[in-house]
This record gives sequence, structure tokens and C-alpha cells, in this order.
Amino acid sequence: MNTATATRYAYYPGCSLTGTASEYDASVRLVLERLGVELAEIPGWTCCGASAAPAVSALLALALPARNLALAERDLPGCDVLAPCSACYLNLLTARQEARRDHRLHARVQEALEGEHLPWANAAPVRHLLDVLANDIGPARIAAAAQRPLAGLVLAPYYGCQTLRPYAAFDDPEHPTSMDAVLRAAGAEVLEWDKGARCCGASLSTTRRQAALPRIAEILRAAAGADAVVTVCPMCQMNLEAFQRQAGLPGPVAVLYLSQVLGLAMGLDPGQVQLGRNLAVPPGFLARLREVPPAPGEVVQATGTG
Amino acid sequence: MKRKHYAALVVGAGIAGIRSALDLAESGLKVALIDRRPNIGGVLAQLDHQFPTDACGMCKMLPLTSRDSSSQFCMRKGLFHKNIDILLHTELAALEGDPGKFRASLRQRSTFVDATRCISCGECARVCPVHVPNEFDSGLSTRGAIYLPVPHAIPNHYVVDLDRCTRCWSCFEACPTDAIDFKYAERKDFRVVAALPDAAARTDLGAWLADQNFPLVLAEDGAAALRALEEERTALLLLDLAVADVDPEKVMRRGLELYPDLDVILVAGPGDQDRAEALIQAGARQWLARPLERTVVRWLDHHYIRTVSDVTHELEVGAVVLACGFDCYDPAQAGQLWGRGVVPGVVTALEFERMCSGTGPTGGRLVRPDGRPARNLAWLQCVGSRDPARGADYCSGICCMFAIKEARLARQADPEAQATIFAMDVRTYGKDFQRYRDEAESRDGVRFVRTRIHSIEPDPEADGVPITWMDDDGTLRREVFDLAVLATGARPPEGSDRLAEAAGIALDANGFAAAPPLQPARTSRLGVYAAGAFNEPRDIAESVIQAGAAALNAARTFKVHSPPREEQAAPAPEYRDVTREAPRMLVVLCDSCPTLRTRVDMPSLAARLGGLSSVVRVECVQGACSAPGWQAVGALAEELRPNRILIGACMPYAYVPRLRELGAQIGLDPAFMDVADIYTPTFPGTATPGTALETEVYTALAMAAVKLAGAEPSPVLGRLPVTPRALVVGGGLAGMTAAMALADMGHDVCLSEKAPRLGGMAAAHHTLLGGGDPRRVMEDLAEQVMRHPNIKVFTQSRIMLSMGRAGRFMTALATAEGPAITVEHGATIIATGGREVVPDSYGYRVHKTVLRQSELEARLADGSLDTGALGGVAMIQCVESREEPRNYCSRVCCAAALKNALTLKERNRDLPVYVFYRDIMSYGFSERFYTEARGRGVLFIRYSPADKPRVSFGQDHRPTIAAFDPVLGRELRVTVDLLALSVGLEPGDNEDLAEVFSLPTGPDGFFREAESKWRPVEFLRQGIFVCGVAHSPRNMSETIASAEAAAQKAARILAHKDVVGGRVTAQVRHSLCSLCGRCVSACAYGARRIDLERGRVEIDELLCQGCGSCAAVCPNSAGVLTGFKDEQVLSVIDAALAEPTQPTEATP
Amino acid sequence: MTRSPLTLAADPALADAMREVRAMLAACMQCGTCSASCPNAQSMDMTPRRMWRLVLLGRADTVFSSGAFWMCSNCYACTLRCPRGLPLTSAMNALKRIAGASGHPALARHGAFYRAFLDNVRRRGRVRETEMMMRYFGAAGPREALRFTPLGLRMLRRGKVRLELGAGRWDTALAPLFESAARLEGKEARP
Amino acid sequence: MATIARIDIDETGPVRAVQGFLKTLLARGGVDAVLTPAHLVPAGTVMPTLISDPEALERADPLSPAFPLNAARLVSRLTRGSTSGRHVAAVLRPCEIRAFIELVKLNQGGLDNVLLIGLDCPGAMTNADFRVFGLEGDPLERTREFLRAVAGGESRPGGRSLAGACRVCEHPAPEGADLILGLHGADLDRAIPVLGNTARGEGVLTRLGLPDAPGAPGRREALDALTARNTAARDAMFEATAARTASLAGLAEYLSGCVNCYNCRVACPVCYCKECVFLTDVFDYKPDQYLGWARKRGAIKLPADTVFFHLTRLAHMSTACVGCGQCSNACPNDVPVMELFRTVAERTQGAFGYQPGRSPDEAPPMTVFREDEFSEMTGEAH
Repeated sequence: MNTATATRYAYYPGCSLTGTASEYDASVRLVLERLGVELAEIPGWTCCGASAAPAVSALLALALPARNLALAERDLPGCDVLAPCSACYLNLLTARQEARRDHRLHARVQEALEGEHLPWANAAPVRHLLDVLANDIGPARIAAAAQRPLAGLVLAPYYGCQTLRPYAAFDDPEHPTSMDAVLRAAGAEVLEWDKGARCCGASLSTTRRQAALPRIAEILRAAAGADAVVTVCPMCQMNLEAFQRQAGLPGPVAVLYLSQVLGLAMGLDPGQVQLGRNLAVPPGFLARLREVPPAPGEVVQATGTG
Repeated sequence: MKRKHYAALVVGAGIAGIRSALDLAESGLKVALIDRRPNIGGVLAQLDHQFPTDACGMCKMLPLTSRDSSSQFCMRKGLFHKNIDILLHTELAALEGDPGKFRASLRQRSTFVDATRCISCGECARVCPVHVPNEFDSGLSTRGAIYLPVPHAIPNHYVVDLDRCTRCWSCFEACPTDAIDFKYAERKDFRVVAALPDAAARTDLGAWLADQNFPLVLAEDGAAALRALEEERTALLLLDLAVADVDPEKVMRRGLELYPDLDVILVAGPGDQDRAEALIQAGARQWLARPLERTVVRWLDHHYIRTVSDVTHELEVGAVVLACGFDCYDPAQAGQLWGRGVVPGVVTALEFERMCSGTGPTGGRLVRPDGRPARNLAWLQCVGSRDPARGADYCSGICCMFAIKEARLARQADPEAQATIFAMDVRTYGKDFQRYRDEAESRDGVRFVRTRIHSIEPDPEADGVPITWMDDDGTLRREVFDLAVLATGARPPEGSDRLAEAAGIALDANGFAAAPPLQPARTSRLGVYAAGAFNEPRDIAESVIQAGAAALNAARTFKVHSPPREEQAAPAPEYRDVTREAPRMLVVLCDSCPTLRTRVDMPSLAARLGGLSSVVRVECVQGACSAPGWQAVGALAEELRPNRILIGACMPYAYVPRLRELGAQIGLDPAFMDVADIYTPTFPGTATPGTALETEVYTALAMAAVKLAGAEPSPVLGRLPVTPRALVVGGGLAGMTAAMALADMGHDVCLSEKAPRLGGMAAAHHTLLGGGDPRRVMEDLAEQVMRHPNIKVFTQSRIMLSMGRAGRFMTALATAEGPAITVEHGATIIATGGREVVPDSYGYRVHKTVLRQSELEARLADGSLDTGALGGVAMIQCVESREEPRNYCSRVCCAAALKNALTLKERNRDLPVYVFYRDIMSYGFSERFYTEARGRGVLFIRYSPADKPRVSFGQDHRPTIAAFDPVLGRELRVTVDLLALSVGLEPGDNEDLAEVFSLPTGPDGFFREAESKWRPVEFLRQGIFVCGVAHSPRNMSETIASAEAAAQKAARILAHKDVVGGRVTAQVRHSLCSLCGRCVSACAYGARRIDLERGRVEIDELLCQGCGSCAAVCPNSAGVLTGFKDEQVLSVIDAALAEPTQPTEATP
Repeated sequence: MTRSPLTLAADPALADAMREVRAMLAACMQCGTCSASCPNAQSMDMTPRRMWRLVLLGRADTVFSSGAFWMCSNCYACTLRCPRGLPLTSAMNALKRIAGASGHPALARHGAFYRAFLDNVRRRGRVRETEMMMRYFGAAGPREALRFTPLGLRMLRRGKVRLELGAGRWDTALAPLFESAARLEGKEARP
Repeated sequence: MATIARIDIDETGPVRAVQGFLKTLLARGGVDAVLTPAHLVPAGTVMPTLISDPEALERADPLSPAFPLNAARLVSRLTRGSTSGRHVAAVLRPCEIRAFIELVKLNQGGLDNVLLIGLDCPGAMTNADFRVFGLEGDPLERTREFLRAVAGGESRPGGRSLAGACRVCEHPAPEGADLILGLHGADLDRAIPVLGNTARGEGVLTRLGLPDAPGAPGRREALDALTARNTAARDAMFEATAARTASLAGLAEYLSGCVNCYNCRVACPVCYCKECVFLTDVFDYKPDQYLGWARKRGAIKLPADTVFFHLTRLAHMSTACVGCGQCSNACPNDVPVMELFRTVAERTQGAFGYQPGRSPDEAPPMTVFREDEFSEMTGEAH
């Protein structure tokens, strides 16, 4: 685990964040900068294989993410690898964990990477954005940076699957809570619900839409009491925001990335966190956001920063 | 300190510990019994109901012979035995030395309540402001920081939970008898020197401790501290490592030099914590963080009181029995997984048990959290068991049965209750369990659903506990229950790692005590034994057996290794004959407690008592329970030489041993003494006002007085000399083990085996699940038996006739060689085993491709089976088993199947092996092998008894097995080369033996023990014991345990010169008896029979337990109980009734 | 599902292909936790439990004709909850892999998305989502494309979709890795 | 269906017919003697008599309204521990049979060597009444008159009331008998049906060679009517007695005439003790004790223990009480003992679902333990 002094991370945005989830990427970079965290993008990173590689090649499923870990190790030594995308995160983490568990596997992956003369010692820890926010940075620093706390806003923390499972790296994989403190630090209220770790259907929304829709509907219906659902994964974000009508939702439900929420709380305007790219930010949510009082003088005091 | 000597130390006073202790005590050995809890009884203190009776019945463990040595009341309330010393709130701190002469250090934590003063009035608990969950009710109710650990113990004293106590002193002030002792006055002897360089810290500490009564010296530097230390004796040195002028270590060393028991407490900040740690190695007690907070007051208070109140006991013990039981898995360890804390109505099995209890938080009603009746109930099995992901690759072995029991209890409590049990396998592997389960299903409508419930998700919409599961056919079902009961499994007891370290034993991978194979009671350390569930989760009956085995091993160790000690056997007390004397009664009233003194006019009470015709003197004594008070009683008795003594005091039970001593002192039979409780009516809250109270107290005394006046000396009956020899019937594993155990303890043994050679069924085993060489074990054992000088073996012998009773039997043996011989023996052990069933089904004996598991095992062992050439092997479990007429589980067949399947897979990895089963009974640690077999690719296919596998044979005799696979929802057909049948065990020819020894057998032909849980190796008929498969199917390890337990029971008789019954036994006045036989039917102990030849009712004084049922049903007092004569009873009633409250005249 | 009896006929080729999966699942005790935990079990034509059973019985034909494993969304709930600690999600992926590699057209169609994706990865280094989707539609057929049209338009409006055509900076970055992986896996495939 | 034969009645009347039946029984029924009520010579008093000479049966009169004692105890003496192989037939009233079965359960008699011939009971008179009614004129004629009056539904047959116990008797049919003389509803000028009620009874009946009867027409109706009438009377009696004895003071008043003569106990057929506890040393109080009581209460009635005596007997025997009424019959001071016993027995027998004398296979209460009973007291169930 990083100590508070290590504020530099090897940043692995992943393909989605360069495409459909560019708003996630933008807001992550902005927010972490404000929190005094340096993100050094892994030079020459490539795709982690997403959910496709394991379904096609067992070796590629590990070698693709391992290649990126090897790059980080070589070019950004000593840094933890930070991934905001849960699918990327899990692929990276799986490569790391499986190679640690099974040294023959490690050797095979090393062999695959040999063509590029890329050594991989498997030294760099893999961290999810949420992990870093909740545990390295911590609610206190977030609260301190939240100049425009989202008082009165009720948010439903949605973790998705691959953030939590199967490794249970930083949270309870059945009943996660790590986002609660982060959202509270942003001044928001947290919706008590039990769908935060439910599956959104993932790529089934592409391959088997009808199978995915009930998942999406179940989650969004349960979020009825919240002003918005907060995600930490582009896949979840896409599923929850793009298929609301097909899933039979009566009205639109706002779905935001966690980094966007934090950005808003830090006083960034919706444009800066690229709220306009979200597929589901109903006007009602924007109105609620405007109700949030502008930063008063005595901002929530940071407590016990230690 | 002088060490007290004991033959054995038993750690853990749950059911197994009590059983071990009693077993040892009854064979005349001194036992120290300790428990870390403030009460005895373990988990059973909380359980009111046990299957199969659905009642408690723990008292059935009490000794039936030499009954006067022990208390004879509810064992959940308490246990007194003259050979057992009980230390509660006590842990084993260290165990040094060798078997036979271990040195044990025990640490006893103080309860801060003086047991000699506490009258259990409850005033303290009433005023305690603390409310914390009450462990006894599994947290369903609350208690204070001063509380009764169990509501029913005798004597029952309040204890202080120091960690929860806020030290508000309310209880201290409320206590009418000054029983609560926080050592306030003694604080003036607890001098504290605080070396704090920081002035503010000194000021704060001074202020905080101002009214704490500790002599406090504040030193600003090291030099001042040294001066203060040398000045006067100091108990505690608070030393800040920031003192600069003198090296703090020097201060510390000087302090310890002056006062070796000085507590040195360091104060350290982030910079010098490492230093502090280092100094702790050098003698400091602990360190506190700088700056000191106000909480240091509480810390000091607790530290002080522990230091001055806790005591250490040093014992010398011959052997140690660890019986620490198990803890229930805490589902909260899995967070909210099972909805704990978030879904109301999710309870653990133990909580449910408390709800079923009449003394529980709901008074025995089953209610939902919202108060509505709970009717639809679910049990979730394997919570924390059979779950390698949660560190339990074992089956807890008990949960299936307690779930079924609870389901039946629920049904009893509310006939409309619906019970559903969610389980993967329903493990009803114990004796009679299968029928119990069948009854639950057929009579009580309990529904069994084959699935494992993974979690309970909260659903605010649901009116209750929503449970989702997947049915066999793949449909997802959801039902909302009023209560969901988590059948939480067994885990090693809290602190078992500490205990293991203290006792110097190894734990296994699961955290239980590691046991060597086929030595079920052993641990890794010689002389230290494991009883009960401490080395594998077990149910009550098996725990009791295991406890017996541990007791035997402990006794054997003591016998072999302990240095002979000159035990001055106390001579039997001589009592003078007072039967011809007119009653002269001394009445002593204890008036030390103000509750009595202030409410009752003692002189007037004394005067009224003096008016009773037999009373010669009434005296008041201060604190009869205290040593000086008791001396005063003794002095009065010496002076007056009365022939009746009545003591009015509190808690009569506490006086039993004292009366015995007093009797010996003044030569008066304790039957002529009694203690009447005169305090209960005076307790706050119960007291009736004024003269009514006095009358109540008077009546209590008068009743006791008239009863005593009519007392008759009752000589102990049934003293019968013991023939020091045991007859063991059966020379298999059980019989040989029992014989060896008894022979090793110096008893003669006669072993009868009907076959030409020793060995029995176990000799046919080639391999064991989990490794080991059973052949070797059996051959060695047989050789040892044959060679043992104390054992006489008769092979090819048969029992023809047996007569007599415990202590002296005469048995005739027919032998092959010559004429019948007669054996005289004091105890009998039946170990006749059983045999493997020969099935009629599935083509056995028709096709050579069909084998029994034992035959497969043999062929695998002798190499006659080429596993490489096999194309497939199938096994069918429960063949002709677990359904009428053989409706029981044989326990060994699943293990045999797993063993053979694993061997097959080991030899041919790719060999398909199919096991058709109903429930895999891999209970306890054998679950691991089930996991392993699955892991190696053995396919398990469940079938139901209504739709058994069908086997057909091809031209080549290859069997094809067709069965419905519930998971696939369709029929499955496999064609294999071999079909192995798991056929189970059946009893040997028990009926003849049952006839010869007048022993009962059960519905399946196994011998019927006295009581399935509490007396599993005994018969109602005293002196005859049963073990091994003759009792019920069991594996080799379990057989050994039962054999050792039976040997211990036999040794209990053989160890004494004579067998002694009880003082209070029934008698018959034959001249009045009409021989109607009602008393015979009413006797629960089978102690009475009508002797048709002599035309009279006969009583066996050893069997008679003096319960009085016979006297109650006899209409004309032909049946009487010594010590409870009708006249006495009538006089007592007289004394109780119609004493008008009138002013008493002056004493004449 | 047919109710005809299931006979365990030996089918060496398919059973062999599934051997790896069988080994992963061997310790399964059919408790059903996976199936009750699976968010997608309702969409499968057989429950995971039954599918695992068939895998263990070597019934490759039934397993692959069902294709329930394609419904796995990699949520890892089963993996997490399995009391035996079995890697069930990995087993699902393994089945997908075997199906894709079988060369059977019916099976191949299911795997089209994954192959299109990975093909894009191979060629581009980083996934170009738009390009990848276009290729997927090409393989999956026009109806699939039509299904996505409304979404595509919405995303286009939001600027989430960019049509990047032509060569990209990372195009050849993964070529060596894919080659060596193919070589290694090919090597291993040979006895 | 039970075998039914008939005893034809000629002009000599029903008693003679029954005597003829008993003679046949002695000759062909395999019995060595018959125990039956018979008139003693010359006084005509009716007493149970064991007859082995057929001639002596001329005096037998089981139909007489005399009921001097309950013969169950006598039958128990004839059967207890008998190994002689000789058999006895006993002609008994229903309440005698029930009492005998109770004694059998208590090992005081056996069923092996006795043939129980039960009477459809027309009721009986108290000893005092029978002395007035039965001893004048031809005794057999008096019996016939009595039977006619009863059959005619007269409430005071022969000008006398039936005994109190008989007026409230709800068991007028001898259910436990081997053979039943079906008097109820029979035309006593023509024939008495004989019903084989057990296998043994039917076997004997077959051997006797009596003419077959088509059935016992009218018997069921007559029994039902009688039972209904008596049950109503019984309930009224319960109510009255319960009211009188509701308190300890009421009970003491109720029993105030008791002189501790113990006649009721001696007359009681189910009081089987060899020696009553009230005759043992238990109640041998010391003089001091009496004086003590007197001092405590100011005054004490003597003999002491009268209420206690009855309470004890109720405790011991009420579950076995068959309601024969011999206790009241025996009381010199007309204490209504039967009424008290029956009222209490109604509750104690009801508590155990026990009906004394119903079957020898039912164990008496208190000798068996059933876990599920009295849960309201044991607190096992809620």
C-alpha cells in the first residue's frame, strides 16, 4: 500500500477512456490533479484484452494486460498502476495475481513478452481509481478539496462487478462500502441500497441485449430514491445510461462517473467534467445541481488529516 | 506456594469436561475442573432441548452408584462431587513437567463479588446503568456490567464484567451484604509513583487521580522518581521515557530491584515506542501512549483491580484433559452476507434455541422481530461449514440434527409452524437419527430442500426474510420467511491457540487439537488428552464417549506415570446411634446479613422456635458461611452434643460438604442435620412486611425442624464387594481395546471371542481414509492382548449364562476345548461388533462384476484388480440401508466409497468413477476426502429412495446403471466394468446375548444403551457396558473411543472395593403390599420387579435412585422411601399450615 | 430439454476439448450457489449448475449446443461465492474459447463479437470502438447493426463516437505479442 | 357381528329361564362352577353364591334387584393366580365387570379362568329398600314384578326407588362381558337374547346349542333411552354435588356425618389394598399432636382425618371408580359418598381420558408416562 507521500501513479486509461468514455478520462485527470496526485500515463500502453481475450485465448488474456504492467515497470518504476476502468483494472490485476500464484504461468507470459524484449517482474501493484480515492487519498483530503459540497444531493454508489470481484482487493465484494465515504466527503448523501454490487449485464448488452435489460432495469429502479447513480466503470456507465428506455424505465435516471461527481463538488463546472457527453443526465438533475448552494465561507472542515 | 495434587486437570466444564471429570472422580481420583467462563455447562447451559427426547436430560449423567458423593440435582444448575474441585473464570496459563507429574499454572480472574457474601438478590443488577447484549440469550436480551452469567446456577453469584463496568459504584452502594469488592480501601496500599517530566501531564494526572484513593507521588524527573521509590513500598511505577536526567531504564531497574513485583508502565510517544517495546522485554509490564489521556484513570483502575484480585493457582496433576468444546461460527465474520444486522429475522441456531426456551427472552414463543408470531421458518445449513472459502473444509457434524430438532420444536411450540431446511446433504449418520429425520418429515411436515443458500439479500418490500434458491429443475424460487435460522457450524473455541501453547499441544489445520490416527483421545503431547469436540466437532453422545475415552487415558497415565503418593484415606466416619434418643435439636440461625436482621425480630423468632418440642437450644451466629461462623457452629455442637442440628441460613446447597465434616467431627450422621433457607423471603423485592415475614421465616424453620425430628438413620444400603475382574465379550477392535485399557490399569480381564482368532470386522480392513495401516494396528493389538499378563483370552467361546449384578457377576462360558467354565467378574463389556450386510439386490452374487466395497478394497489391496484396464467403476450408496427395515446410516460406507474411489483415481487418473448416493455422510473432518474425491473427478449422482438406480447387465456381465439425475433433470445411464455396493453394517447375533444378560436391543438389533446422549456406553442394568459396533455402526477411531469410554465405566466399578448405593432408597413393606405392580411400572430405573416365586416386590438398591415415584403411586404406603416417611411429610405439612399470626407469649 | 435418458457415450474429441474445464470444476458438489447467484441464469437455457454437471459428465455436445456460457457477463459472483472456491468465471471463458476455436459455424457466430474485438486489438493496439463495432456488425449481420442504430446516433450526437479511419499510432504495437502468443499456444496444442 | 342365541321363556318366567341357561352352561359350557346371586334359604336374602351342583341353581336369581355387594372382589379371589385349570362363570352386573377389570389391571385377578356373563342391568335397590321389597312373597315372583315395572318405565319399580348410583348410571350394558344377557328391550314373556361379546363368549355360546335369535330387537333403542335419561340425571347430580363441596368448609359439612367406620372403603370394589394406609402407623398420632392441634385452632373435631380419609381415597381410587354406589349403600350415616366420588372421578378420569373397566389393556393413569400430556402444566408446549 502506498504511503501518503507517493502521489504519482502509472496511469492506465484503457481504450474506452480514449473513446466512448472520454469524459471519464478527462474528469479523472482533473480531479486527481486537484487532489495533488500526479498521473503519469504509461507510455505506449495497449489494450488489456477486455472481456474478449479470455474468451479467445487464455494466454493473451494474461499477456495483453501484462504487457502494460511491464511497460509501467520499465518506464515508471516504483509507481502503482492506476486504472479507472474496472474491466481494465481486473484484467491487469488478474495478470498480476495469477502470475504471482503460478510461477509457470508467469514464465509463459514472460516468454510471450520476450519478442519485444520486455521483461516483466510483476512488481507494480494494480490499483483501481476507487481504491486510490478511498484509501490513498482518503475522504479527508477529498472533503478538503470539495469547495462546493453537493449538499442535499442523494447519490447511489454503483460499483459494478469487476471492481470488486473476484479478488476482494480493497472492499467487501458482496456489500461494498468504499464509495460511501468518498461521496460523503463530496458533501452528498448516500442512498442505502443493495444493488451497488449487482451485475449490469456487461457486454451482454451488446451480444444479448434482452438478457442484459432486466439487470439494468433492476439496478436503475432500485436507485429511484437517488438523484444520480455514480459509477466507476465505462462498461457499467454505458449500460446504465444507454439502455434506460429499452429497459422500460419510466423516466431518465442520471448516471455519472465518480470522477465527474467529485469534480462538481470541487467546483468544476459541468462542462469541465464533460457532463454533456453523458447519455443520461436529465434536466432535473442539472436543476438539482444548481440548487446546491455555492461554496460558503466555512467549507466543511477537513478533520484529522493526520 | 504449596501445590495441590490432582490425578487430573480437566480444562473446560462443558458437557465433555464434566463427563471426564465425573468419570475420573467416580473411580476415586481427585480432579480439578476449570472453565474460562464464570459458569459450568458450556453451550449446553443455554440449550433446553436435546433430540431424540426433545428434552434436556443432562442429569442422567450423575453417578448412579455412590450417589452420596455427588449433588443430585439439575446439572445445569450445578455440580458438587467430593472428588471434584471446580475453578471457574480460570484458564490454563502454563503446563510444565512430564506425564504423571505435570505442573499446571492456572490463572483465575476475579469476579469482584465475594461468593461467601453474595446472596444473589439482584439489587446490584437493578441499579447498574450498563446495558450490553446478554451472551446467555445469545444477545437477544441485555444485561448489566454486573450480572448473572446463567440464570439457574446453584449457587448463583453475580459477577462483574470489568471491561464493561463504568465504576459508578451504584452496585457497591446497593449491595445489602457488602459482597462487591472493588478493593477501594486497599488502594491506600497501592502506591503509585509517576515520573512525568511534563508539568501539564503531572497536573492532569494529579487532578484525575485526586479522588481515586491511590497514594500518588508525582516526580518531575528520574532522580525524584528514584527518591520516591526508595522512600516507601511502591506498587506501580508510571515512567515516561522522556525523563532526561536519569536513564529511564535505570529507574526501572532500580524499582524492580527494590520491589520485584513492581508494575512498571512506560509512557512513550511515536519516537520512543521501539524503546518501550525493548524495555518490556526487560521487565516493564506495558506502555501507554503519550500524552496520557483521561482514560488512564479507568485503565489504572482496571489494572489495579486485576492485579490485586486475580489469583494464580499452582497444581500438580497427573494428566490433563482438554475439553474446551467449540465456538459457533459467527456469521458476522462474513459481513452482511447472511443478512445479519440488515435483515430482521435472521437468527443463529443458538439464538433460536434461546427463543424456544421457556426461560429465554421470548418465554418460549417464536416471534418475528416485529412481534408477530413466526410461523414460516427456514433453516440454512452449512453456514460456516463445508466452506473452504471460509476456512472450514470440514463438516461440523451437528448442525443437520439440531436444525431438525429445532424444526420439530418449532412445530411443537406452534402447530401451524412450517419448517423448511435448506441443505445439500442431510447428515443423519448417528444412531436413530434417520428415523428422527423421517419422523420430522412425515409427522411434522418439515420440508427439506436440496440446495445451499448462499446469502440473504435485504429487501425492504419483503414482509420477512426473503430467500432465493435454485430448485433442482433449475427454476429460481423465492420465498419470504418469518425467521431464517442460520445453522452455524463449529469452530475451534476462542483462545484455543493460546491454550494450545499453554498446554504445549499442536493444533491441526482446522484449529482443533491434532489427534494421531486411531488414537482419538490423544494429542501431540503425552499425558494431555482431548475430550468432547476439542479435536473434531461432535454431537453430545459422541462427545460424552470421547470424554470417557479421554478420562480413561488420563486415569491410565496417572496410574502408570504418577509417583505413588501416600493418600491417607479418610476413615469412614463413625456415627453414634441416636435412634433411641429423644430428639434434641440445636437450631443455629445465621444473622450476618442485614436483610434478615433488620426485618425480623430475631429474639422473638428464637423464642418461637424454642417452643418446638424437640428444640433444646436456639443460637444466633454471625456468618455461618464464614470460617469463624462455622467454627462457632462446631463449638456449639461440641458443647451441646445434640442429635439433631438445624441451621437457618442462605443457600443450603453450599453446606453439604460442611455438614459432612461436622458429622465426622461430632459423630452425628449428617442425615440428622439440615439447612433451611431463611434468606430468600427477606430479599428486596420479595419481602413481605413485618410479622408476615417473620412467620414465613419461622414456618420454613419449623418445617425443617419437624422433618429432622422424625428423621431416621438410614444406613447406606447395597454395599457389595467387587470382584476385581472384567469380562469382555468380543475380541474385535472394541473388545481388545477395552481389554487392553483395563489390563493396563491393573485389572484382570477375561476376553471371550467366538471366532478362532482375535480381530473381528476391523481385521478385514486394508486401508484407511486418510492413511494408516489398519492391518498392522490390528495385528499388533491382537499380539499385545495375547501377551498381556492380566488378560485371559478364550477364543471359540460362547456365553451361555450370566447372573449377578454390578460388582459381582457369574458367567458361564462354553469353550471349544473342554467343559464350560465359570467366570466371576465385577463388570461386563459387550463388544460383539457386527457384520457387513450381504445384499440381495443389484445383481450381487449373480454377476461377478458386482462387489461389496470391502471386496473392492481387498481386490485393490491384493493387486488382483488391474485398474488400468478398467473402463469405468460405479458405486451405489445406501444399498438396503437407511430405509425400513434397516433404517439407519452405517457411517462407514461413504468413507469406504470415498476411500476406494480415491484409490482408483490414484491408480488411474482417467478412470471414470460414478457414485450414486442419497446423502454423502462425510461428517467431521472426513469432508476433506469428499472434496478431494470431487476434485479428482469422481462423479457423484444423487438419487432418492423412491427412485433408486436401476442396474441391468449386458452379455458380458457389464453393469449399466440408470438413474435420474436431479441436476440434469433426466435419466443418466452409465455402463461400467465394476459395480461396488455400499451395503452398511448390521448387528451380530445380539439377540442371544441380550437374552443371557437381560439387555435391551433397539429396533435394528443393536444394543439399546441406557440413554442415547448422556449414557451412550452404559445399560440401564448397572455394571454392563457396550461399545463398538454392537452399540451402533462406527468407524475404527470411533470404535476405539467407545471402547475406551466403556473401559472407563468398567474401571469405575473395578477401582473400588465395593459398590455403594445411595442413602435414600426405596423399600417395600411386604405385609402391606398387594402386589398390584403399579410401583414396578412407575420405576424409571428398572429397579423394581415382582418376584413371582417369593410373591413380593424386590428392589435393587444399586439401581434405585431414591426418586420416590414408587412411594407416590403406592396407595397404602407399602412402598416407602427411607428418609421420607409419611409421618414426617404430614408433620411438615402441619408445620407449614395454619400457624396463626398471633403475638407470641414470652418463652416459658 | 429432452427427457430422453442421457447415456454417457464416449466422445473423445469433445470430451478432450473440455478436459481443461473439467479439471477446473472437478470439486463441484452441485450445491447450486453459482446458479442462484448468477444474474443471468434466467436468460440461460440451462442453469450453470446443470451445465457444470454436463461438463463433468463429458457431454460436450449438450454443453455447446446450449451455449448458456455465452450469457456469462463476467460478474464473478459465482467465483466469489462458490463454497469450493472454483474458478467458475474462468471456466465460462474457457468454454467460450473452446467454442470459438471449434471452427463450427454455429458456435463461431456466438463468438463473433469477441473475435471482432480481439482482431481490432491485434491490428490497432488500442481498440477503436467504432471500427470494432462496424466489423462486428459485418460478421453478425445487418439486423444486429440495426439494433444499435439509435444508440449509435445518440452517441454520435454526444461526440462519444469518432470515426477514426486509416492508420493509427499503435497499429503494430501488439503484433509481436500476438505472434508469440499464437506460437506458444500453437506449440502447446501439439502433443 | 356377534353371535346371538336366545333363552326361551315359558310360563315359569324369566328367572327360571336364566336358571335353565346356567344349567346348560354347567353341563356343556366347560365351566366348573357358576358364581351368581342366589336366594339364601330360608330367608331369601340374595348373596353371590358359587354353585357347582346344577340342582342348587334353582335358587339362582341374577335378575333380582338385590345388590348387597359388588362381586368384583369375589371374582378376583376366584381368579387371582389360579393355576388349577378349572373355570368359573360369573354372572355380573356391568359395574361389577368394570370393577373386576380394574382389579385385573392391578394384578388382583385374572381373566384366564373366568367366563364373564354380563347382565343388561335393570338397576338395583339399596339394601334397605330391597329388604322391604324383596323379602315378602315369592322371591322369584317379586323379581318378575320388578322387571316388568322397569320394562314399563316405572320410576319406582315395586314402589321403591332404584339406588342412587343406578339412577345416574350411564353404563347399563356389560361391555366387557364374554356373554351378555340382553334384557334391555327384550320381551320377558318370550325370550332373552344371549349375545356372544368376545371370541371366548361366542365359542361357549356355540357349544351350548341354544336356538339362534334373529338379533336383539329393541335393545339398542332401550339402552339409548335409558342412558340418555341416566346421563341427564347424572349431570344434575354432578352439579348439585359440586356446588355443595366447592369449598373446604362445604366439603367438611358434606362429610360431617362420617364416623371413620371405613365401611365405604370396605365396600369399594376397587379399593384393593391389603391393608389400608389409614389402618397403619402413619395415622397413629401421639397425644401431644392432638393437643397441639387443639391449641392451634382452639377446637378440633374428633375423630380427626375424616375429610382427609375421603380425600386420600379420592386421590388413590377416583380414577378407578366404576360408580357402583356400594360406598353409599354401606354408609351407616347416609353420607352421599357415591355422589362425591363420581363427581370427582368425572374430572380425574377425564383428565387422563380414562374410563375404568373399559379394557384390560388400558394401563391405569399414573403408571404410565406420556410426554405429551399435561403440557399446560409442564410448560412444554404453548
